[in-house]
Amino acid sequence: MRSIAIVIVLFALWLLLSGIYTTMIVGLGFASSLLVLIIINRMDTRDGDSVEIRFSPFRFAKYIVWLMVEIARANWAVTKTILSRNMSIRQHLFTVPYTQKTDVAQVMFANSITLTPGTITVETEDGQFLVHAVSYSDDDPAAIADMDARITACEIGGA
Amino acid sequence: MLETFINLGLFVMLVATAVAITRMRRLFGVTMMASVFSLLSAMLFVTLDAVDVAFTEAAVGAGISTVLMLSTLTLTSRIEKPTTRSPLVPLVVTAITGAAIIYGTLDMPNFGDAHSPAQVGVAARYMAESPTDIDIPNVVTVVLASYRGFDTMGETAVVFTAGAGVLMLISGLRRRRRKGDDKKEETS
Amino acid sequence: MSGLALITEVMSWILIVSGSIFVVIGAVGTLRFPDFWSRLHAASITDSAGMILLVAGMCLQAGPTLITVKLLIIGIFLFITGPTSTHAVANAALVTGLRPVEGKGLVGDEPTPLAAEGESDA
Amino acid sequence: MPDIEYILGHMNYWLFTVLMMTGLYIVVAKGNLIKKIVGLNLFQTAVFMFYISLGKVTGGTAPIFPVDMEIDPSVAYSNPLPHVLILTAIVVGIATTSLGLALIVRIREEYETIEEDEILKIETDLVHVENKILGEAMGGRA
Amino acid sequence: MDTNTAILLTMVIPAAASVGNLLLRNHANLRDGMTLGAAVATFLTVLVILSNVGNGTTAPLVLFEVFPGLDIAFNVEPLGLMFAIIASGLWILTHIYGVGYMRGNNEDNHTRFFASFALAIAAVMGLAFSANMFTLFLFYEMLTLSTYPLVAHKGTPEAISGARTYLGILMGTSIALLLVAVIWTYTIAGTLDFTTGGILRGHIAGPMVALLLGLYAFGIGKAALMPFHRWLPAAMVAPTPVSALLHAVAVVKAGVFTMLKVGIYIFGIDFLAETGASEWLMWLAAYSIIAASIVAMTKDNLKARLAYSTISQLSYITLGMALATSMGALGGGLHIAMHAMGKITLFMCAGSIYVATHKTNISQMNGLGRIMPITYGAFLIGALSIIGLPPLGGSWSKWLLMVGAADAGQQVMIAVLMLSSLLNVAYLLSIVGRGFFWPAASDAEPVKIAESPVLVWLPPALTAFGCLVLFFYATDIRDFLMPIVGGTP
Amino acid sequence: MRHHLILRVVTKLLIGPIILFALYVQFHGDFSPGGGFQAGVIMAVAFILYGIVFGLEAVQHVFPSWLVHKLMALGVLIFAGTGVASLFLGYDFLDYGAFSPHHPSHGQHWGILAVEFGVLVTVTGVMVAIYYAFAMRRPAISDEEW
Amino acid sequence: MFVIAIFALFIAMILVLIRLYAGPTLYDRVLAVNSFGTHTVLFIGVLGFLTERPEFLDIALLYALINFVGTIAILKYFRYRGIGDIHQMPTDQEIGE
Amino acid sequence: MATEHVHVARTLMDHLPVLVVLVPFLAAPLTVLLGSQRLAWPIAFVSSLVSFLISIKLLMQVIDGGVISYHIGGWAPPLGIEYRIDAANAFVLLLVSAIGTIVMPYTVQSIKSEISERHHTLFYTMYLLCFTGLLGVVATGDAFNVFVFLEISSLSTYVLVAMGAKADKRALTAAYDYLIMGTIGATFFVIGIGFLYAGTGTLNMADIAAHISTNGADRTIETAFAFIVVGMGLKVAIYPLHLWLPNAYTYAPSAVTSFLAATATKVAIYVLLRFMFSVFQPDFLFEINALRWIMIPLALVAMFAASLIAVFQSDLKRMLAYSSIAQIGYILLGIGLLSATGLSGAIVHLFNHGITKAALFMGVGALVLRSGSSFYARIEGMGKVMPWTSFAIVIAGLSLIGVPGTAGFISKWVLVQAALEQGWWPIALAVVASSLLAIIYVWRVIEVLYMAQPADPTRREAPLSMLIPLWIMALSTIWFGLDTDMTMSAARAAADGLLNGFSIGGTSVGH
Ligand code: NA
Ligand code: NA
Repeated sequence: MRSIAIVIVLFALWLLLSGIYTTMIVGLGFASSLLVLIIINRMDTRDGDSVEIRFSPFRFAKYIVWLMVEIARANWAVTKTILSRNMSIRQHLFTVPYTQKTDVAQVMFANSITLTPGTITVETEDGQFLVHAVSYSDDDPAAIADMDARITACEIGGA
Repeated sequence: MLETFINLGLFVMLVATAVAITRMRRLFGVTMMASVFSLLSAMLFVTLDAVDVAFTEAAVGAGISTVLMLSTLTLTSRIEKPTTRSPLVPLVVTAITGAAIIYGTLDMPNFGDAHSPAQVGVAARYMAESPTDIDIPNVVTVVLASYRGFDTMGETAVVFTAGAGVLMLISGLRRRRRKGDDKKEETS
Repeated sequence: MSGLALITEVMSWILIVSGSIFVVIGAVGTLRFPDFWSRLHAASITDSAGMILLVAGMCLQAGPTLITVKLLIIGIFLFITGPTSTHAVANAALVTGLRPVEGKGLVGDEPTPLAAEGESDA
Repeated sequence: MPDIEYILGHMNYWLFTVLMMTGLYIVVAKGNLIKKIVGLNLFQTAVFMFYISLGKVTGGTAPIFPVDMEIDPSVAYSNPLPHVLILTAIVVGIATTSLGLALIVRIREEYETIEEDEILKIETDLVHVENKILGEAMGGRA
Repeated sequence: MDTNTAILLTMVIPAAASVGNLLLRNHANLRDGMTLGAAVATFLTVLVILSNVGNGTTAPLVLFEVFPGLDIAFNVEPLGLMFAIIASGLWILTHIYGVGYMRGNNEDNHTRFFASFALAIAAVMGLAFSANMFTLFLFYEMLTLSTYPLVAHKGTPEAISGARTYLGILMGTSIALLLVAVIWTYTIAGTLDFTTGGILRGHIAGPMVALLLGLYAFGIGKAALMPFHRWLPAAMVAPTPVSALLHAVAVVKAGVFTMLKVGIYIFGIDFLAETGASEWLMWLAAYSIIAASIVAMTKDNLKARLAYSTISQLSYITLGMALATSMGALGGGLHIAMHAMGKITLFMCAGSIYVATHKTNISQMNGLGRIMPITYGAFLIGALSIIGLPPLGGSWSKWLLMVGAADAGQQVMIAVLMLSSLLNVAYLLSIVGRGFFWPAASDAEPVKIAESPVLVWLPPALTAFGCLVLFFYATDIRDFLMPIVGGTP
Repeated sequence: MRHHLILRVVTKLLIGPIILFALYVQFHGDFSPGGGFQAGVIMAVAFILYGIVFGLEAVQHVFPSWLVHKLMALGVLIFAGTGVASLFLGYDFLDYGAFSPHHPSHGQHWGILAVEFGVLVTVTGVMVAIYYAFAMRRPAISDEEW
Repeated sequence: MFVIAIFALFIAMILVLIRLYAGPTLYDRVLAVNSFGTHTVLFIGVLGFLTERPEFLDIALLYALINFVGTIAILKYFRYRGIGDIHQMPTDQEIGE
Repeated sequence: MATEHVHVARTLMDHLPVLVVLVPFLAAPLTVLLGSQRLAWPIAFVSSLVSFLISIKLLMQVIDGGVISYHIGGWAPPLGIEYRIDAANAFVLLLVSAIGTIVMPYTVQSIKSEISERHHTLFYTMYLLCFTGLLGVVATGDAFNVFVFLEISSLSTYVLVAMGAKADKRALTAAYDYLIMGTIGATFFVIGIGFLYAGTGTLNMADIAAHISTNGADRTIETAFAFIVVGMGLKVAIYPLHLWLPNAYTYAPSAVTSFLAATATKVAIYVLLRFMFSVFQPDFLFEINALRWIMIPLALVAMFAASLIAVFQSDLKRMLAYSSIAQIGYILLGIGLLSATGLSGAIVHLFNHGITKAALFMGVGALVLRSGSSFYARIEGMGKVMPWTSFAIVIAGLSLIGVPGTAGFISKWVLVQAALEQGWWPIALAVVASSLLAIIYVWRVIEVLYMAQPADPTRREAPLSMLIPLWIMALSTIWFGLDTDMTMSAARAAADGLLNGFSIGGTSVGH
């Protein structure tokens, strides 16, 4: 089941990249997808961390839109800092707990933190991330917790 | 005009990078600079219509080279020690070589000239004949794999030589493990 | 030019120009900010705003073609790898002992040392 | 007095020459083995640029025809041949680099340094030792 | 046996003997016996060639064509045949003497010694029958190389150093000068074949002829023309049979033989006479004759004295060529034979004295003649032949040389030859005189005959007898040699 | 062990597409930039990435050394073998027209496909082999120097 | 409009280059290179449009990929001082030197 | 062109020009693919032997001035890459393949002591690659293809040289220096080709030559000439670009040195000749001047300086390395004389010195096998314990001096003759004078081998697998000193072919 899904995704990716739809190229594309599947499966059996993507597509899309807005706001904030004559920097390292179940969701959370300028996930530990902020304000933990909740909400079977 | 501007801009950065490489003694920085040099040259290749070359330069210069350089740094040393040797001889050598090259360019047609010997020579035939001979859009691929396929075969052998050479220098040829002796890898 | 085309054109202009501006700002920040940790954040501006806006602008230019698809693939790829790289760098710095100076202390105190190579690596 | 068009038309070549020579200078002048390899790469890359610029046609585009092979005769294409040659040269370059680096690794293991000056000193000492031992063995006839 | 086969055999037999020596290295008697057999066989083969002469000319024996018109080729001509007879004949005696000497002196490395010796003979045979200068040059160098191990035989520092000088001068002159001369000749004449009357006429003129001759004269280091004579005394470190070989049989004779060949067949006597290119060489030879004789007088070491004597005598032959007259050339040719017989006698006697008494210096040899009468008797005869007194062979060659000098109008040369004879008397007969008439160093022991082993004293006795015999056959030899200057026998 | 969570997940997510991209580059060499060499490098880069993140042992399990070494050689043989095949068909060496005598340009297509595949195999093998060779050595930098 | 983007990218590249040269820490350099890589990707994308050959986006994609892997390699270099896995490295005897 | 492809089926004999390169080319990866140490040698030997036999056949086909043009990929030049065999390169092909084949049996025992066992399979791979590269450089008629195959051989050479590190770590730095110098040389060569291409628009050598002779040489062509000469000069080890050579030859494993010394620099010289005389033509003033006023003085300096250095060495292998630099001087001198005789002298010396040096280095390898070192102090008196090896060294040493009856004599003869033909007396004298230095350095070796007592009298003679190749080489130095029919006629044909550029023998023998 999972394998079929992977092949479909890969083959779709091929078709999107390719732009050439002769029998031979499409056939090669399918063969390539199968080859990639074999390699991925070999890797999975070896390292045991197979990636499970369990998102609700609708909530995920909603989250992405929200994230874009957040990114825009954060960018603006850092831009102001950069352009200000007297850069108001207040660096701080702090931990942020996460509530996602799957690895992928956790990574999505961690990368979302990093993507929004001003905060960076520096280290991943059990149950929490270490985050660095450049212009730390006391509201930040709350904002990040909000983000955490939104991502967790995307997960199927999540909170 | 824009092309000239882009070329010039890239060139300024290339020179800056090269000079920085000359001056830097932290080999890690040198590696990073070399990687940037490669990125810049790839951009230049794109502006010069050599997309295949840019593609390769990206994969090789910025990718494999960087990984190899880093590997080497971990296995050797990170800092270049200052040298006491005089830069005079190298300067003379490079000056003469450079002058020779510039001398050679004096009779060359202007950059971009569509009627220079290089354009009207065999290359024009590739452009004219490959659609009927071979019928593949990417003329670079055509020349590479068919007209001058033998060069490419040699190139493959060069790659193979490098691989086998590196194995010989710092590793060894490995055979398939037999059943039972999983632990100890047999070398040959 | 149809109305839609005009809107598309204007939109892509806006996106590309603003993306360009963010790219420059990110670079300025990378140069101006006083220490490594703060520069990391400046660099993310390019990765996020600059990249997204430019790609989006180009997508509008390309219209509904495979080029747009390819641009989107690039965009998604950068969207995933950009923060991952940033994290990787930050993590490496932290692990090998380059700690951020906490609090406000850094502001304006030390001008960015554009000093010669090799002074204070690591 | 050469005209400005000539100068502009040749500027590219001269600039690449400057780059080449920077690379060559590093190879010849620097004593660090890794840096020499980097210099070699710079030198070669600049040569590649020079080659590629030989194939550029003003107003031309990359020598890839449309996928449908409907070739528009009014479109100028740049010369594909230098590209092909340089692709090969790049591959040769990385092959050389990888061998060079592998050699450096072994040199570092044997000499505990990758500085040419220090290596030279070690080797000179070795020669002295050899001459001392073997010279005595030859009983003055060496 | 046809002549060409025989020529080949004269080279193959000694070469095979050389290899045979290596194979039989653990069976001394068998080895030496085999070599003796080879020496006899070689001699007989040469005699076969001699008997074939006059049976109509055969085509030269061509082994390889190395360059266009340039072969490794052999043929028979009187001078070469005479040289081959001398060399192969004396090889028999030298070998017998060598076996006795080496065993008597307990020398090491017999096998290497005899193998090299045989190889040297092979080289001499090739040299003697060379049909062109190219082939001759090949064997000339082969001779140098094959005699090097003989000179260095003892392996002592002096031996190695002497051998270095030997090789350095012989090979150095031949490569630096002779080779250039040969190639020059080939470049201008297009051939190197030995041709009666020479091959250079019309290809070269003026001072260049003298220059080319100079390259040859000095390039032929084996002729020991001053100032390239140093190798000869240096080679005295070798065992005496070697000295005999070097000074009488092989090396020096190869040198002067080459000199004559060049003068006669490359330049041509008439061409030399016309151009006067050899006049300077004549003067140089004269100087060499006198100077070497004077040096010889100062030498106390017997072999060194004989060596300088050889240098002097060799210049007789060079002089004969340089006179550029038929008689001179014939005299030179004849002197090869005469001096060979005389000088080998002297050297073998010197070796005999060394084997018996281990004495090398003349000043230690007082009274020895009374102890070793046969050796000293032979020495006396050899010395007289060298001096040129009848009824010994040496008198004929000196006579012919003087006639040649007269023909050339060079009266001074006659005087030189006569002066040289006087000097010979002084430095050779004084040895005999010391041996017979001076009191022995220690008179304590009673005088009793104590000759060296028979294998050592017999050969010089035979060669001394040969000197006598040659006196009576000299005219025949001269007639035999006549064709070299275009005459008929 | 949460170290490198992000790297592990992102790598896992991307490795498939990266390899697919390599194959895309391989098979679109006729139409767009790239070809066997570039595809081989990308393929190797995918394995190098996997090796960096999951460790050398893991990647060598997926792609064992002996196989890598055989591939290095195999690719060259595929390339040259294509030429040998044309030679045995009575054509000049590497004349791909041999593969479709009545329609030489089709033969060219097949020939180019084959030789590019050879390049891919060798380049992948060599690049991975070089990576393994370097990665397996013990670092020589002392702590002081670091 | 693409010209503006090109200009902007150039300026950004130069600035980043200065940071790369100046350092001062290794991580600043990594950051700069990474940033430069992103600029390159964007530059090539834009250039494709500018020269009306946007199919060269493959190159940009490759750059993005290489840039990512390069950065990860650097991380590995810093953390483990080796591109392999230090815990599993064979000793020299095992290699058989 | 185009679609109506008129095709005449080829037979195997038509493919000889490419097969001579292809057979070892296929064998190299095959050794790795099979990964069997037992099979590596047979594969390597058989393939090089086949190559050797093919090159004999090729030489016979072209010796009369015929030229075989082989169109790789079926593309007629200048579109495709052409293999173009004439007397000059058939002769060099023969040299390379002969040496490669004869050294092969020698390697078996030699590398046992000098290279660690786990590298033996790869050793043959590298050897074959080097062999292939050299043959490819020689066979091709395409300027850029020269570079590609040159790099195959160069890269494998660097590795092979470095393999000497088991005995002496200096092999590594020698290999590194060689790599740097070699790569600079190759890059210069590439620059030269670039200028040629810029000036002519083609890469096929014959086509370039035609273009130059029609349109004359401008500054672009002159610069191309300069860069190609300097670039190849580095590979040739022209004085003063020779600095990499002594260490590389000294510290490389003996089998490698035997092969390289006899082939690698010779192939580079061939390329130099090919470009100087066929591609550029010496009737251009710049080339004449370059040859006369730069090359001849450098050749003379090499002949004397390097010989003099050789005299003072105390390591046999290093001495021979310096002697190689001097001998390269002879070859360059022959080239610089710019006459048919001079050129044929250069070519025949290229061959004769090749076999001579192969024999000498093989002899050294045998000594090293038993005594562990090639220092004079370590090989004293080996003439007694290893008589066969030592005597072969003596024979080859005599050829190095140029004693008549050896191959070395023939080449010196022709060189002196060439100088005298033009009335260049000092040059003729210089050739013989530097031979005198050769006497000194060769004789030192002979004294070391024979004039001392062996340190260890129980040492054994080298194994037959080494002695036989060694003696084949040693005897061939004598054979080619006597029977010069093959070498001289080939050299003359090659010289004529080179001097006449690509104009003669345009008709192809092959098809
Ligand atoms: Na961020
Ligand atoms: Na392609």
